[in-house]
Amino acid sequence: MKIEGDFEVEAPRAEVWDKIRDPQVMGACIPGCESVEQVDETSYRAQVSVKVGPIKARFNLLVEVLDEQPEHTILSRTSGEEGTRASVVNSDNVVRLTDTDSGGTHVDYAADVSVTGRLGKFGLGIFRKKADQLAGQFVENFRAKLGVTA
Amino acid sequence: MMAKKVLHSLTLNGEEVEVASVAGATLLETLREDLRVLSSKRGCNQGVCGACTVLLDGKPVRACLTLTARCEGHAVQTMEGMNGDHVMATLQRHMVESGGVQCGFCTGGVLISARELLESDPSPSRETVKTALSGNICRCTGYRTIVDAVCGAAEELSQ
Amino acid sequence: MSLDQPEPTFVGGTVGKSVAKPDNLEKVQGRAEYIADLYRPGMLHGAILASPHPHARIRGYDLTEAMQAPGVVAIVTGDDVGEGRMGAFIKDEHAIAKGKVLYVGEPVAAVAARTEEEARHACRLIKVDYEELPPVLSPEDGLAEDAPILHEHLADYIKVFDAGSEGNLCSRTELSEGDVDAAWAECDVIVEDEYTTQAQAHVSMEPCGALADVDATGRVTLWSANQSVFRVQANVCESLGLPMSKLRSLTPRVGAGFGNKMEPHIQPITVALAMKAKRPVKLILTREEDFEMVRARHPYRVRMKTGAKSDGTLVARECEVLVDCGAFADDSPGVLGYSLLMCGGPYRIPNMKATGRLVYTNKLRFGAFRGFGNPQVLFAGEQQIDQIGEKLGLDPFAIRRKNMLGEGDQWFVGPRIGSNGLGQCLDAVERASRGPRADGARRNFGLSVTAHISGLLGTGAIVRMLEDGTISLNTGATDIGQGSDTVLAQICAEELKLPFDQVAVASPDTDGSPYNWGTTASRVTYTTGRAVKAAAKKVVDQAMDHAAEMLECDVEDLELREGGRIGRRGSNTDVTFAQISGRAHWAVGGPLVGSETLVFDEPTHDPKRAIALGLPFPRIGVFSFAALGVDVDVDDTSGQVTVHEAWSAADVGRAINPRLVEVQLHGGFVQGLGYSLYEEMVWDGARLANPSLMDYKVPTARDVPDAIHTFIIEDPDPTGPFGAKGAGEIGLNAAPGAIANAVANATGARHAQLPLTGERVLAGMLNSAKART
Amino acid sequence: MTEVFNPETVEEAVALLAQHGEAMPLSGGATLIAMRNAALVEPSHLISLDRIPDLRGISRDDGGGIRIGAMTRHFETAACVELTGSLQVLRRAAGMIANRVVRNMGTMGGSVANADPAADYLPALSCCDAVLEIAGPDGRRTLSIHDYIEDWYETALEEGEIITAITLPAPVEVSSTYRKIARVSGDYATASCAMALDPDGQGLRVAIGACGPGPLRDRAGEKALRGKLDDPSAVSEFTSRLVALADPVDDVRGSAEYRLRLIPRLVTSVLSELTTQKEMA
Repeated sequence: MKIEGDFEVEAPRAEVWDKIRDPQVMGACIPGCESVEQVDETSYRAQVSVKVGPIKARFNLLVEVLDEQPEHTILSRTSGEEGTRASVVNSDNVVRLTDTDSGGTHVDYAADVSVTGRLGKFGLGIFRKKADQLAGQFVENFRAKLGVTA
Repeated sequence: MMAKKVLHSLTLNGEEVEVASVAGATLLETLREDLRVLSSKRGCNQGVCGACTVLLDGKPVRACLTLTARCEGHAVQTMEGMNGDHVMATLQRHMVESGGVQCGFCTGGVLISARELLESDPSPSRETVKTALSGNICRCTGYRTIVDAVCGAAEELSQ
Repeated sequence: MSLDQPEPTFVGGTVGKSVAKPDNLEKVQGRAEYIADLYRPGMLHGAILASPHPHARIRGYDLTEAMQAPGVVAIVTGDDVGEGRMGAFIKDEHAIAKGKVLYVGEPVAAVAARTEEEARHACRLIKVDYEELPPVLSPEDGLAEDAPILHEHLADYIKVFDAGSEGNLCSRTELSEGDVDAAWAECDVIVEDEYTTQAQAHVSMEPCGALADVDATGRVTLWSANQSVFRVQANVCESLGLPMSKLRSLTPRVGAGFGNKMEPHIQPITVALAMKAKRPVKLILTREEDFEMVRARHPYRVRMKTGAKSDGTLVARECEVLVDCGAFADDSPGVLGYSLLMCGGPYRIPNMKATGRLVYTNKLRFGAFRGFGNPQVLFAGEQQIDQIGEKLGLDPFAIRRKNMLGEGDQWFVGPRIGSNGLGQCLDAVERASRGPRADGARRNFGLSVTAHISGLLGTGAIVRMLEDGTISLNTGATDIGQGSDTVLAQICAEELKLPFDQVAVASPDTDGSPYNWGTTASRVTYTTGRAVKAAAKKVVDQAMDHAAEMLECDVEDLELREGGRIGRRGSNTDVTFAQISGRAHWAVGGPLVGSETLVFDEPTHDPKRAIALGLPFPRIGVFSFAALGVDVDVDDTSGQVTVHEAWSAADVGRAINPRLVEVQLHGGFVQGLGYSLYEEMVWDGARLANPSLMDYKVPTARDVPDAIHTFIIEDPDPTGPFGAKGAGEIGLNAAPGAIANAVANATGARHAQLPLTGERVLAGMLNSAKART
Repeated sequence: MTEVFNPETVEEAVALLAQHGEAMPLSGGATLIAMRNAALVEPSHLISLDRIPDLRGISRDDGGGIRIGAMTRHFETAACVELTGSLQVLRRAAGMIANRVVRNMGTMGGSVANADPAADYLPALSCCDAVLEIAGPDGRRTLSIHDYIEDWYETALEEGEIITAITLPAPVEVSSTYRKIARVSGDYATASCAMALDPDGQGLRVAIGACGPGPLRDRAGEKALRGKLDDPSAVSEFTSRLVALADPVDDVRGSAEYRLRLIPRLVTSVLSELTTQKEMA
C-alpha cells in the first residue's frame, strides 16, 4: 500500500529538518502515538495505536534512518509488530525537502506500507483510507508544531 | 491458564444435553469438539460457505456465527437428527440419484437449507430454489443437479 | 455368499449406466468422515505460524514463551527437519521453512497442543528473528539482472527433466515445428495481442488437513485430505528423510481437490509434529490459511500471434508465455510445458513456435489446477480464431471446422491423436444453440473449443475374488468426490459380468494399494480404468482355467455369463464364481488375484517433426475434445456479464457413467465461469489482499445459468477401457475463451485481460462507443 | 475466550457494557462473530441483546410511523408488509443482504451499528429519512440517520451506547426501490442506490451506498432537481453533484474510478425504472 503526498510550510528548511529528525516531535505528530524512546542517533522506538471501527491494534514500532542527506532527504524504515496479536507492519519511507520561493519548505513524502498477519487478511480499501487520513492528521499536527497554520 | 469452560444446556436433535464449552464458543465448536457431532463442517468460519448450516428453533443458521451461549434453552438440529424425517429423506434420495452429491462437504448444509425452503414453499420454482440455496457454496456440481434434486423432491412430496 | 444361497440376479451391463455413487448415501446423511472428523486417542491439535515476510533469512527462533503456554506439547521449526527437499519436478522445498522464508504465509513453525485454540495461541508467542531480504514480486522483476535470488542452490537441486534453471528462472520450455518466421509471409490475415490472466484459488469446500500417528517402532500412519496417497508418501519421506517403508499414507473422504490437494506440503509438518510430540496430531487449515499457504492457478502473460490465408486456413502461430511460479516449483514446470503443448488448440497449424519461461517469485506457489495451463492459452487462442473468422467473414463454427485436427493426425510436436469427436461436439453445440434465443441489445453468443489429455505416469489395479465370488478392487486412486471409485467399480463389474454392487472398492492405502500417481490430469478413468480392466480380465482367465477343470472341457469351449458364472457354450451347465473361488481358496491353485500395472508410454515428441527443449512430460496421453457455446448478457449500467445458457459438448470416448460425466461438465463450466468473470487473487505488494471467502468470491447458485446443456459425444478410444477417455478438466478449459468471445460479440470490445469484471467490460463498452463516434 | 452475558432489559445491557471495558454488544452475530473468528476483534465480554424483548418487533405508531426494533432480523424486515410505497426500498434492501440463512441471523441494529459503508441498510435508511433510537449510560436519545455516520466505520454512537430501534416516517404511496451492483449474489455492494419518488412524481430522494464513509445524499440537489426529472441535463447535473460528494475506496470489489462511473449510471437506470413503474401504475 503506497501513501504519498506533499505539503508546504512557512518555515525554513533547516527548522523543518530539525523537527523531522527529532523523535519527540515526530512522536507528538504521529496520530495515536503513545510513547517514543530514542534508541540511538539514527533510530527510535514508538508505540502507536490504530483504530478502524471496532478493530483496534497497538504496534511496537522501530523507526530507523537508513540514509540521509541533511536538510534534503531522509530514507527511513518503520518496522514493528503487534505484540502477540500476530500482525506485522513494515514501511519504507522517503521524505524530501525543498525550498519554496517564499522562503518556506515544500515537503514530499511517500511510504510503502505492508501489513501482514491478522490485520492483513482483509480487503485493503478501508485501510488505505485510514492511512491517508492518518497522513493528513500527521501533516496537520506537524504544521502545528512548526507554529504555522494552513 | 486453562481456558474457562461454561456449562450449557440445550436441546440437540430432540434430546436435552448439557455440555461444557470454552466461554464464548461457537455452536460449531461445541458441536464438533465437545459433542463430536460432526455433520456440521468448518468450511470458512466466516458464515459465507454454508457448510456448517444447522437449524436453530427450526430456522437455518450458521453454526460458526452462532454462540453456544445463545442456544441456551433453545433447540438445535443437525443432520444427525434429521435422517428420519420424511421430507429430508426424500430430499436425500433425490440428491443421491440426481448427481447433486460430489465431494459431499457442502451437502449437509445444502439439504438443511432446502428442507427449510420446502417447509415454507412446497412447490418452489427453480429460481426460488437457487435463491434459497445461494448461501450454500458448492464448488463441485455447478448447482444444476442440486436444483434438479430439490425440485424433484418437491414434486414428489406434493403428490 | 455360501454355495446354497440364491445366486445374484444380474442387472445388465453397468458400463454406460448412471449408477449413483455409493458414497452419496453417507454424505447426504452427514456420516461421511473427512480429515477434520477423525480423532485418535490422546490426539493433539496442530497449528502453523506463517511467515509475515515475503523474503527473509531466518536467524533463529525463541520458543521459550511458546513452550510454556498452556497445553503445548511440541514445537517444530526448520531446525527440526533435515536437509531433505521435496518436489514433483524440481526438489526445491523443505518440510517447513529452513534458513529462509520465501512468501507471506509460508509455514515457519508449528505447534502441537491439547486444543486448536491453544496451539494457535502458542504460535503467536513464537519469536522468529528474521533478516529481511528484498522480495521478487513479479516474473519480470525476477528475471532482472540484479534481482534478489530466491533459491541460491538451485543448480544443486534434483530435477527430473532438462529444466534449464538459472537465477530465478525455474524452468523454460521451447517447442517448434515448421518455420514460423518464414510463414508470416504466406498469411493474408494476422492477429496479435498480449493477454494477461489472473491467479485463481481452488476453494475446495474442505480446507487441507492431516492427522499423523507414530507407532512404537517409529512407523508413521498418516491420514490426510489428498489427491494421491503416494504423492503424500513421497513428499513426506523426501522432505523428512524417512524411508518410504516407514510411512503408511491413507485417506478418508476428501472434500474435493481441483489440484489443490495434489502436491502435499501440510502433511510433512503434521508428521514432524507427531514424531516430536510422540502423540497423534491433527492439523486442519483455516480457510484463510488454505488461501495463503497452499497454491493457486498461475497468472500468465501470453503474447500470441496467429496467421491465416484468406480462405481461413491457419498457417502459423507463435506463442510466448511468462509464468509466475511462486516460491516453489511444485507442478509448475509441468503446467508450463503442458500449456505450450496445448497452445495451438485442436487445429492443424503447420508452423508453430511456443516458448515459455517460469520464474520464481516471493508469492505462494502456483500449481496444478483443473485445466493445468490450458485455460490461459485458450483464452488467447480462441479469441484469435474468432478474430480471424471475423476478418474473413467466416462464422465461428466454420473456421473451427475448417482447421480442426482429425483422427490419426499428429498434435503439435508429435503425439498421435486416437479418436476425435470434435466435429460432433461442434455439431451438437451448433444445433442446440441455434434455436430461438432471447434478444437483447447486449446479448450474444460465444464459442470455444478445447482438447485435453488423459494419461500420464504409473498406475495399477489389484482385483481379488473373495471366497464367495464377489470382488475386492484396489487401485490406490483417491476418489475426491468426482466418483472414480464408482467408475472403476463399473469397469471391473463389466469385465467380470457382475452386478455393480458385488465389487467393493478398497480405500487407498500405501501399505496395500498398487501405485497410483494421483487423481489429477483427467487420468483415473482412462489410465487406472485400463489397469482395472486388464486386472479383472486376468481374474476371468484364472476363473476360466478353474472352470475348464471343473467342467472337464477346454477353456475355448467356455463362456463368461452374466452374474458371475462360467458355462459351456451351448449348454446350461455352468459353475459360479463362488464355486470357483471356493475351490481356488481351499483346494486347487490358490485364491484368484489379478493385478496389472502400467504407465502411459507413447512418446510425446516426434523428433522428425519438431524441436522440443525442456519438455517435462516425455509421455502424456490420449486426447479428449470439447466445444462450448455460451449465451451472455451484458448489463448496460454496470458492465456485468450474466451467462444465461451454456452448451457443453465433450468427446469422452465412452461415458462409463454418463451422469458423472455431466456433472464434471457442469462443475467444470461453473468453476470456469467464476474464473472468467470475477475470481481473482489480489496482492497488495507481497501480501495476498483477499484470502477469505468474504473478499474472494466464487459463484453461488444464483450466479450461474440453470440451463447448462451437456452433450456427451462417444468416439471410443482404441486404448481406453471400453473406449473411455478423461472428462475431469475439459469442461472448464473453454469457458474463458467462449465467454470472452460472447462478450466481444455483445459489446464490440475485445478483452485481453481476465477476469471480465463489470468494471473492465464497462470500460471496454465505453471505449468502443467512443471509437464508433 | 469471551464471556457472554444475556441481559433481559436495555438498562441491564447498558450497565453491563459500562461495567466491562472491553465488552461489545452482540446482536445477530453475522458480522461480529465472523470478525472474532478471524481474530480481528477480541472482546473480553459479549453482551448479547438477543433476550431483550424491547428490542424486538416492528410496530406502527399513532401517526402511521414505523418503529423497527434493533434486533429485528433481516428476514423479518424483508417480509414486512407494512413497508410499502416509500418504505419499499428498505424491504428490498433487507431481501438483498447476504443470503437466506444469514438473513435469519443478522439484525438491522447490528448492521447499522457496524456501519459498513458497503452494507445495504444505510443507503435505504437514508433514503427513508430514518431516525435512530439510542440508549446509553446517559439515558436515551434519538438521532437522524443523516447525522449518524462521521467517518469510515466511525459513527455518532458513543462508547457504551446501543441502538434500540430505527423509526421511519409513515409510508406514502410512491415508488421506491433499492438496487445494488455486487460481484456475486449476496456480496457486499460495489455500489448501490436507494431511491424513492416524491408523491407527486416530480422529485426524488436518492442515497448512494458504498461510495464513501456513509450513504451519499444531496438534499439540496434533490430540491433543485424537483420538476426536472425528465430533463436529462438536470439529472446529469444532479448526478455530477453526487459524484463530487463521493469518496470511494479502491478495493477487491472495484476501483474508486469504477464506483464513480457507476453513480450516474445507477441513478439514471433506477430513475427510469421507477418512472416506468409509475407510468404503468
